[in-house]
Amino acid sequence: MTNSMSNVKMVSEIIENSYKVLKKEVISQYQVSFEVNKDDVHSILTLLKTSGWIQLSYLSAIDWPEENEFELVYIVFNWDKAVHIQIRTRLNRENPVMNSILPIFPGCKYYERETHEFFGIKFPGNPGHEKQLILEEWDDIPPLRKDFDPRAYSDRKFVKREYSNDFVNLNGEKSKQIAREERKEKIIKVRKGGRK
Amino acid sequence: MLSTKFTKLSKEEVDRKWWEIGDFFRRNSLWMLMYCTGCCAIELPPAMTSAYDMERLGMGPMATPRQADVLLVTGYLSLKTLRRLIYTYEQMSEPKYVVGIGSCTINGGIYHDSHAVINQLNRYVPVDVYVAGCMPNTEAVMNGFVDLMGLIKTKKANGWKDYHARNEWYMANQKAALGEVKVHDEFHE
Amino acid sequence: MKKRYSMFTPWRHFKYLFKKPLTIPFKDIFTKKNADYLNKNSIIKSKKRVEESSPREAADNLRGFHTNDWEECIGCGTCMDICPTEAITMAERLDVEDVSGALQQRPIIDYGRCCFCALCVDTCTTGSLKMSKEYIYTHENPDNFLLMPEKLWQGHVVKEGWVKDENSDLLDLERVHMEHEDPEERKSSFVEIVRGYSKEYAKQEAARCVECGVCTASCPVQMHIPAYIKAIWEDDIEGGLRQIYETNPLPGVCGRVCTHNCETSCSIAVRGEAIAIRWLKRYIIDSAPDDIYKKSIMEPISEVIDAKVAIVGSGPAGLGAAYYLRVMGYKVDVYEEKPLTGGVMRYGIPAYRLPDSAIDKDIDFIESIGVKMITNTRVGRDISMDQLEKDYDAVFLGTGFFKPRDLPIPGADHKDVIGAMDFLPKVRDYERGVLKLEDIDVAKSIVVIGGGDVAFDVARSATRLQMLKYGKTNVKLTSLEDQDVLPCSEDELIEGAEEGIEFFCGNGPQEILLKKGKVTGLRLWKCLCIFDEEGRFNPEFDKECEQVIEGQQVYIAIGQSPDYEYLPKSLSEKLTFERGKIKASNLGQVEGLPWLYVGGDILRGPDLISGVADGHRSAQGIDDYLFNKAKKKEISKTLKEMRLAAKEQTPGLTYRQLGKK
Amino acid sequence: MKEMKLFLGPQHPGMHGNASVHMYVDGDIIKRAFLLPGMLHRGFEKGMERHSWINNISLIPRVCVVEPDINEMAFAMGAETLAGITVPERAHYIRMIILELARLSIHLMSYGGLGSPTGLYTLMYHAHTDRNTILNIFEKITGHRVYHQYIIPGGVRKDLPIGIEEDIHAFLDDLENRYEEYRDLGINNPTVLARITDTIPLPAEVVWELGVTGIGMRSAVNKPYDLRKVMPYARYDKIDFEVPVADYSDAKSRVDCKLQEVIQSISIIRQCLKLIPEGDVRVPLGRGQSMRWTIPKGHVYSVVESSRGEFGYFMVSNGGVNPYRVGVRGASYPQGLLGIEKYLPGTRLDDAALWVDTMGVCSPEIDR
Repeated sequence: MTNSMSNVKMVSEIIENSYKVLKKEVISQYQVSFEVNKDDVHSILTLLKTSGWIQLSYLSAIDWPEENEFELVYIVFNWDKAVHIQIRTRLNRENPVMNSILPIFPGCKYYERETHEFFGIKFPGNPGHEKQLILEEWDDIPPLRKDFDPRAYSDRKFVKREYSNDFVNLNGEKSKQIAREERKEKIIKVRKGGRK
Repeated sequence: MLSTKFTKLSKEEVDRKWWEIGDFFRRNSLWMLMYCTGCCAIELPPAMTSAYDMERLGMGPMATPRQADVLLVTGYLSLKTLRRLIYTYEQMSEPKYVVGIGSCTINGGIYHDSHAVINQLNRYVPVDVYVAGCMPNTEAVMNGFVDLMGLIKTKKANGWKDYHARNEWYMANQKAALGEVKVHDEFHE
Repeated sequence: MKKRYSMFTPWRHFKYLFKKPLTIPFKDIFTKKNADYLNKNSIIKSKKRVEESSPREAADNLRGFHTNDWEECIGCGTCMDICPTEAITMAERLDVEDVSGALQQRPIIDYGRCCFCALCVDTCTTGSLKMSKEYIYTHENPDNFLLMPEKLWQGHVVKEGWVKDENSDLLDLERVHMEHEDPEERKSSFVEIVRGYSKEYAKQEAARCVECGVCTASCPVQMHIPAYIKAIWEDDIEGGLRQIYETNPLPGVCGRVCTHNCETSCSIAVRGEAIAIRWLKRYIIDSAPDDIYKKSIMEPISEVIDAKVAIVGSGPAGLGAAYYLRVMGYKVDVYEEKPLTGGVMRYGIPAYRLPDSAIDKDIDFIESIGVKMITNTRVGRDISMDQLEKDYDAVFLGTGFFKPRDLPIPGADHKDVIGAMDFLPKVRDYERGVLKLEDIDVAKSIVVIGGGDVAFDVARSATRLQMLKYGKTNVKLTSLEDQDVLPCSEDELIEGAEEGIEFFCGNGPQEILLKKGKVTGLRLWKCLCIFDEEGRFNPEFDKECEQVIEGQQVYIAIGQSPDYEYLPKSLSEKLTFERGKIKASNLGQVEGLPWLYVGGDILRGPDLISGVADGHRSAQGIDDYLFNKAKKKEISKTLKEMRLAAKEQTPGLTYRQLGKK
Repeated sequence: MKEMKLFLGPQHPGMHGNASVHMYVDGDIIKRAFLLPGMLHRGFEKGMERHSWINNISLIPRVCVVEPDINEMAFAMGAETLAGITVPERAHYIRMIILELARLSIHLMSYGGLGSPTGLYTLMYHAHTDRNTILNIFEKITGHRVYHQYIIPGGVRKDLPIGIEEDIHAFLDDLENRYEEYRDLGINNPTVLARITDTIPLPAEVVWELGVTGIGMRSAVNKPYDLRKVMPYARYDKIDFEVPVADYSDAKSRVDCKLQEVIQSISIIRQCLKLIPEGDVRVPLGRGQSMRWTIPKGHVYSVVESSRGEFGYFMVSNGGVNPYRVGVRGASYPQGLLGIEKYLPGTRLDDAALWVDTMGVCSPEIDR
């Protein structure tokens, strides 16, 4: 495995020669990532599969709401050359659709289904991917999107316990803790110019 | 005179006696349901097998809810499990007891702000004993079992009666969390 | 040879029938209570079972239930912050003694949340929170899982389980290195010694803060220290600056020469080095460009409440009062005797600690919001007190202690016996180029009497002057206190020693030796104790233990005294003096003279930042007094909010001022 | 013939963990089968985004209950790669000891678990009792029996306690002595053999299609495809060990590989205890208190070899205090979901539990 760095180089050459790579990162001697155009993903993955990266290790997405994009990640692995390759691409967040890679990696079936469930990305070409897998009777936006707040959801649906034991001892005086908290809140406002 | 007094009291008194006898046998031969609802279940195999050997307490695992006495809720309950747990609980024959193991059953534990995990178990099914810990060691679980036996003896393990008495409250809570308690799991195939 | 297996092979396992069982006996599993139950309810009854029963003792670093030593706990709440499950909350306990460096709150733990990760233990600032070896707790009532950890677990002494060690500690106990000028180099100039943090270092240092807020209460002006440190960490200089100016109008000065009580009470300092709060504050000011001040802090104070306030003395107290009065909308005039504003900052502290640029930055801003500075005007000489009373609606006195205190020993009236407050202004003037080196009379060997910061200022300034003049130094410092209890700050002692000052601490000066009209030395007696039984200053000396130190000049820095000559007699008759200080209310209002406010050294002392606090308090007092009297009261919403904020931020008294620990 | 729907789990003695296999059977032959995951879904990936890097160390072990250490290891390795932390040498060895002990424990557990579908409880009793000893060793080292929270970015939280080597050696000796006995009880036992030979085979050519890794793959493709060998992490490159393989993957050969791995793990732990150097066990995470620990921007996928195959953490940092996204590739994801759907049909109903057991389907890591 001493030539693992040259494996990374080899992969880079394979991909960079034929496709436009938006961003390349060599993460470690066993891992390299490429950010590519959405349209190239399928042919890159096909190319990689024919070059020995036959195992789809992981498929998922990242939500970047500020850029209004989803980032799809495909991670493939070659057991003989020992390099994990991340292929990443960006999708529009408004209408996220990505053709399924089912014909290339049949193992993606459930990954894509889960990604649809948690991010709402559609994968045409993967039959039944729109069915729920992990969640049951989900009634909110896909939970791994950044704008979903699990705490608010939890507060709404599951009641927190209110203990009746009281350990507070004010000794007949006015609470200092509350005063401190109030002061803290005010000063945090000041920082953002909130008083103006 | 004596006999009339005896017959006069008999209805409740005899009932009570029978329950006491029943409780004696029940608490010395508790069958726990093998349902690993959460991660604390991993401390049950040592309790069941040679290391801690809970058969010394007269306890043993039971495969079907209809013959089991004790339902162990081992840790967190996701909504999906809660649906099935309620099914299971309602299938169990009475009297039935619930032991809540781990922090999660008390106040949500580490998953208190998760979108998928309930916080307080006793809003959905009545719980008789809680065991603290995340996860509790096997010893703590065993002690919890003996606590339960003690509670049965002192007639404090009345969760199942409470489930009847306040059934509507429990139902309402279940509904609030789950929407619908009925399991439809064909959806995913 | 292939072994033959049959379905009876497993029967070999019957051999385990005759081996020692691995099963753990009941007595190692059950608690006494449960063993008792089993004993009473099973067919086999044995007394031994109950007596011997105790659950298996857990491993040495088991993460069991928490214990918390209340003696050590300071209620900082770091455990609450780190808890991944929000299981820990702080319960207020006002029955705990209120001391500096601690908050009156203690953690309570929800065992319906706790995940036994021990992060709280590893991050505990004091090490009071520990985990025990107890791991069994069952109850039928879920309400009973909220517990307050104390030294005992459920009323029993228990063994320690997981405690933090140097590997698991999650705090950073070491201060980020600060660049100092080299002692040899700095000796020969008045260049500022502490170079200040770079952005990267400041962020690293700021990252050490745990946001407990223990420091806030011990700061005389109660600055929002955690807040502005967090702003530094998040690289938000502008936000940090705003937060600082809420409570302190002299941050550039305080960032350099404050007595930093905050660092003394810092919760990290319990086990490690305190956060460099003072230097971080300085970092904000140093790195804030001028336009940020204008853009973000300066509120438009165009309107003026129809009332005028005169401030006498432009020291920390005066400027503090001036700033907050101005923010509240008053017209403020500051009278200063000397040509430059700043008082003790400008004339009492040498430039290697506090350069003029820093003072200018702070005072310029105060001036820019509309405070009028009238320099070269001594009240009582150029303008009378009566005139002030007539012209203004209220007067604030912040004239400080500027007269050197005399030392009543033989020879003290010699011209080569010099008071600190006579010497230090000259040094500052030299630095500014007003005086030349030749104008200052510094001898080749010098003795400084005193152990406070001022004594060190004198000694170290003299060192520099000697170095410039003669190329070598000879400065001796003597004080009543022993070296380890000197009232000066620790840095001074270390840096002074680095610069070659010789110490003769623990001795009382008895006589200044003269020969042919020239000072030759100082006779010292060993000091046995400084205060008498009643706590009054009354030193005792050991005459047997005498020594003489040589020196051509003696500088006396044993404290300063006030100068009340400017007060007309009619006024001073109405004032009550107590050990040189004027008696006044908490907000500085003089009894019987509602228009007169005092602050700073002449009210409380003892340091610069307390002066600022006095100024702020007096500003509120003056506002309380004047606002209702003022004719024009319709003010805009902005000003209303600013007034409210300035009043809300009025600091309370510190622990020391309240006489607490 | 009419199809009948049967459930294996969630409440079933033969099911490990809280998951359900839906089977449509014709007689006792499975026609269609699906796994119903999600019963253990806790929203981990969301939860991790909401906690700081340091707080995450108390969440991650809970992703997989039976083998928490691989989670900690993968997470720590990922964070270290992103932050550029070099772990002290001693910590590497301690980590390997922990990981291998965990591997032993889960192999024992799953070998014992063979008892329930095949009806041989003695095996289960023995295996679980031995596993209990490992848990006690864990308690001594890490402070907790199951959720260790011990391997953290930068090293491990505490040094090994004094005298733990003897405990480990004593346990390993005992296990080694009884190894043959274990084999006799299970895999050499004609009753068990009859149950597991040739049941639910996994053809070599479909391994890639599924994406199965670990013993399932190695026993099919006959190559030492083990991440510890292929891309050695920690200090596995300094350890001499073999990867058991087979060329025909049925229940028996998978169990056989598992048992051989037990021997290898014992040898790895022994070597680690021999090679372990003195020194620090943890480097600080950088300046500042740990709640303000930030990691530079980046994407990393860090993998470790779990007992069930490649266990990966995909971690994204945006330079903040919290991870921006953490994705978990559960090792049993392929065999649990697609594997059950594709390779249970055609087998007998009673073999379904064997797939779950021998392939290692761990529901918590599928659901997260």
